[in-house]
Amino acid sequence: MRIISADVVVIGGGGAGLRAAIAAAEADPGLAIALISKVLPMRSHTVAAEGGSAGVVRDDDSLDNHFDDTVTGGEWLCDQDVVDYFVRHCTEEMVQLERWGCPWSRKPDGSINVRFFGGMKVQRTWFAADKSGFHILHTLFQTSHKYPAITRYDEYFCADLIVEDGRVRGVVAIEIATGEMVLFHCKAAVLATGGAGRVFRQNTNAGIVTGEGMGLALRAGAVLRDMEFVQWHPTCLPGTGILMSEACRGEGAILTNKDGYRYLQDYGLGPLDPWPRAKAMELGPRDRLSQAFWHEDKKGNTIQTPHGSAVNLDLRHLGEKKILERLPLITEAARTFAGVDPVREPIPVRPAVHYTMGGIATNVMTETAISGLYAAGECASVGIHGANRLGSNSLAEIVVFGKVAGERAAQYVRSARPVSPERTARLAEASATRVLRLLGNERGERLAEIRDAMMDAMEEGVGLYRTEAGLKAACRTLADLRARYRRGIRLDDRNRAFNTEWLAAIELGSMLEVAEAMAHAALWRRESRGAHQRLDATARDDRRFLVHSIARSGGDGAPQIKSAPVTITKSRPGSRVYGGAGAKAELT
Amino acid sequence: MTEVRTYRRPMPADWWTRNPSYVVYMLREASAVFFFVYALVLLWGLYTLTQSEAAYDGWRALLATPAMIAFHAVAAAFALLHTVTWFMVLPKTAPTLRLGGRIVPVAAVVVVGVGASAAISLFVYAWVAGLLPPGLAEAVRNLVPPGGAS
Amino acid sequence: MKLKRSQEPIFWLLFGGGGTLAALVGVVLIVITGILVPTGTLPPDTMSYAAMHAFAATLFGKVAIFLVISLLLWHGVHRMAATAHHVGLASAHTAQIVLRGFAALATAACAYLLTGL
Amino acid sequence: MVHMTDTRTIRIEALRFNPETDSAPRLQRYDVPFTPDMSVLQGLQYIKDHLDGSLTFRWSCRMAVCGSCGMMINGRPHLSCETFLRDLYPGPVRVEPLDHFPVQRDLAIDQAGFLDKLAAIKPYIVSAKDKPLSEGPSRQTPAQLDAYYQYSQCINCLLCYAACPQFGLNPDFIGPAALSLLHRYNLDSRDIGWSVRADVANAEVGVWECTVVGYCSEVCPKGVDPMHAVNENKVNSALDYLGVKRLLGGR
Ligand SMILES: Cc1cc2nc3c(=O)[nH]c(=O)nc-3n(C[C@H](O)[C@H](O)[C@H](O)COP(=O)(O)OP(=O)(O)OC[C@H]3O[C@@H](n4cnc5c(N)ncnc54)[C@H](O)[C@@H]3O)c2cc1C
Ligand code: SF4
Ligand code: F3S
Ligand code: FES
Repeated sequence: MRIISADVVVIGGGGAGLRAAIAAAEADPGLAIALISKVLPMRSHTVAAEGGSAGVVRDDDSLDNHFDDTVTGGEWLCDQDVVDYFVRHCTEEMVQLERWGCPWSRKPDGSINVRFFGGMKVQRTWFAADKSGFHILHTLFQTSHKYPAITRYDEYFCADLIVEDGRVRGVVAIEIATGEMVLFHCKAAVLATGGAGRVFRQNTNAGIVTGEGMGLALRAGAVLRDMEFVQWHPTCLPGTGILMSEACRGEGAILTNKDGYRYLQDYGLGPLDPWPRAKAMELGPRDRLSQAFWHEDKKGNTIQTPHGSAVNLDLRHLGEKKILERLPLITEAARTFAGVDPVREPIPVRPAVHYTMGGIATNVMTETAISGLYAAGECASVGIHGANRLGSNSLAEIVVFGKVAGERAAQYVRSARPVSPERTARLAEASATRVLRLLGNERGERLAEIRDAMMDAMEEGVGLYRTEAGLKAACRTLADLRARYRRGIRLDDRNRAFNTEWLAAIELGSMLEVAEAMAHAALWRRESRGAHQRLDATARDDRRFLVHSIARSGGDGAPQIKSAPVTITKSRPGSRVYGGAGAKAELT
Repeated sequence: MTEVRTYRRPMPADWWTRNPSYVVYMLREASAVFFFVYALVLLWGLYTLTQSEAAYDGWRALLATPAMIAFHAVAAAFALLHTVTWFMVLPKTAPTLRLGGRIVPVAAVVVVGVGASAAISLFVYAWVAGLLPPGLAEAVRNLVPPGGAS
Repeated sequence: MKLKRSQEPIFWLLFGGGGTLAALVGVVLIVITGILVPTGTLPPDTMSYAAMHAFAATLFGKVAIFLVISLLLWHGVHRMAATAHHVGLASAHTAQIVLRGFAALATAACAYLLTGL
Repeated sequence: MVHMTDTRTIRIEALRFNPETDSAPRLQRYDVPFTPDMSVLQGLQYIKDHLDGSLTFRWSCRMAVCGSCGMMINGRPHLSCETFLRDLYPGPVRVEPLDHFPVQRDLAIDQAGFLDKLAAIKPYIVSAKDKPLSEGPSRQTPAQLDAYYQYSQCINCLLCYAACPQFGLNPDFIGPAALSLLHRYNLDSRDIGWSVRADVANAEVGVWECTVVGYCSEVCPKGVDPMHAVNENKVNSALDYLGVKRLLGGR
């Protein structure tokens, strides 16, 4: 096994990982920072984000507004101390990105332009056309070249964390090109591995969004929080799940059912006029819009496509000029992947899994339960999203908390005690053996079979609307799939060099564990809140469930679910209303 | 460290036949050969001009052979290809041209460039053939004193 | 990464000058001197010994002849060197040395001949 | 409208190379059922899931923005996620690794060279003075943004390198994408410009290696027009060579 020594290892080269590595390098240019990513950093999923990133800049906006929109959007399951920290640091990070060259869209006078996103009182979303994530990621990646302290290990697949006495000691990875096992000795590690949307079939996520960071952390003894909260994005192409950004609706697109009727007015998001209006109709939050779709579908008001039912996302009234200028990527994607020209026809869309609100539990300083281990970005649950993430908060999250994680890790290195590398190496060998064993199976099932069965179980039992019976069935299926996985997968590919089948098999192990945590947490939460909707418990139950769920690994068995308190500072739980009712509620 | 073994595919000498875009490129580049030979033909003419009238007439007789006329016909065709492609590439060497906020399309540049070339050609032809309008002819005579090109 | 400054700009400017000249007058010159005059389509004394002598005696004539011949040569060798490399006849470097050397000689010869007229 | 559920079969011929067992690449054929909405990438995923788990290729976003999935499809560089099997019917469809790059395995090429070149062009803003963040965002008018915006669209998919024979002949050529990014930063009103990256542009392997083949711009899926970036910088480099770049308003 090859051995590399570093002070800080950052796992993940997406927005959060890059921001963490840069922050660590700026905090202490003398550190050896290893940035590990299973794909080239610019291939990370952050690249696909379209709409934009939140940061208060307008005179008519305020930090309190951002705070309220976030906490209300998350149905009071947010940790308010963390939200407070978050909203106070977003704008600064947006300016930082601007300094580093991010081509934010501008007003004619050269100042920053902001747009509306669902669930916002005032426009606050910084955007770079509809390629915001792309520009943020490339800006961060390219800027990272300025820091000699950062050594990149591109296309290294992290397979395990080595933890001794509750402290992180090393990271076991596979150099993909050669298949060689590598041990990174480290004093601190930052997990920035992104979400887990790929455990569902219809999703907007890139192929790499398989939740390994969560799996690694869970196995190493950290805990996952709020895993039952999975965000469905209401406007995705049927089949591929390719996202038609919320920016469409921010720019004025409307949603109609098969009769051309703007059905959202029937689901507490109306009235129709005046339009456009913040937090009403199409500018309502994602969970409500996705849920409205589900009901329209049940009423038979949707259009049928070969990949399931859909409704119409109509941009035509915006006019060709505005569509092409503000939504070039959407236009291109709709034309290519749906064969629809948004200038002339409405785009068929349906909800698909988009974002993992839950993740590795951390405090506001991004510390996990393991000392020296930090987590940031979509893989983490730092506490700002609660039961439903506000659009454009997660791009802000990856930079705000990516930075915190990098700085904290750099600081931790200074206090870390020396350790015996032999013991770490022994543990690493054991972990490598486990990983290599997957290559040798002579008998077993095809990888795709187990993966497909997992996705079906999740769509079926852990979907937009959940029931006790459905969730129990999903839990059983997942337990069974994990047992089948342990019994063995037979790979066609037994080579070491660039064996992507092998990597997919390792990923599948994590995906099953993460899926199981989602299903069990959802089963535990007998209420409906935000993105978690139970048909057998349709009301929110603050008395019993104004708490986080915590999932701890149960080894080969089911994860254990417990609760943990939510930090509430200034915003008392109230009712979460949008549309006309929302405006009234705000006045009182 | 395990070495990353890769395979480097050879680049065969006929790579440019595998793709129409490359063939067009090679044709464009081939125009250079014709300009090169043409310049040498002229240089040879200049040399004979410094020698004697007989030598020079010998050169002119050579030009009148079918082979040489055929060569020039082909060369003219390539020169035309050069003119068009030259104006296609020219805007790429300058900052993006914008008129009233809109990017000027390459086709427009080509039309203007080829138009300019046609105008100059017409002028040269008229001059050589003695077809210039009197005023213009006078101006040219002042610029290029008697003997001129015709 | 080792970066060595290229001496290409100077040759590229010659290439570009020649290319522009060729684009503007290439066709018409070739048609006149190579087709119309030899086939007798234009008056027979158009390129007569006397006429050309007189033309080459003027400053304008000298400059015009020099520019046409030398710039077309420099233009030609620039692309020919690349093509020779493309089709595997020679390395880019060798092709450049040979062809540019030739162009330099021919340019000198042209200048020399013109001074004699 | 075509019925997205119609299933037909198409043959995909993939170039295979396994560094552990092969000394040279070979072709392997697969018959793949497809529906009209399936991309070449989805065809390959079908093979990997159902026919041959060892077929190796890169992909991620499957929406033409991450730049992972470039390959030669019937001899031309394409993003396989936005190339549709229906348009290639009846086939066969030949998929090969991107031209001019060393092959790591099957359709996966070695990208390390490009990453070094990207690092060499200093792909970040170099500003005259550090303004504290508290001063808020710098101003950049839409016109100043437009000046470089097109060159900031590069997704590093490397199709342009596969299109460029000059890169094929000289792997050290900095190449179309890296030079476009060089230009992108030089043109940014927040950057001090040309002088920072002049050594790369001026180098033998810099802009001067380009012979204006122009195919790079033809295949670029994002309209970057790398040919323009490279050739505009020939003028800049020539002016620099003559020592007049600064006089003529070069930043
Ligand atoms: C289509 C789409 C549009 C979106 N639009 C918006 C938007 O407009 N606004 C907004 O705020 N949010 C948006 N989001 C959400 C947001 O983009 C993501 O939450 C965010 O980019 C996640 O960033 P990250 O750095 O945490 O993870 P990623 O960008 O996913 O990066 C994960 C990194 O971890 C690495 N990695 C993972 N596992 C391993 C392993 N085992 N070994 C080594 N490396 C590993 C990967 O290689 C990758 O580099 C959108 C999401 C999607 C899907
Ligand atoms: S310039 Fe175009 S073709 Fe080249 S890497 Fe960038 S996006 Fe791809
Ligand atoms: S294809 Fe290559 S030669 Fe130049 S114009 Fe493009 S870089
Ligand atoms: S998979 Fe991302 S560009 Fe094709």
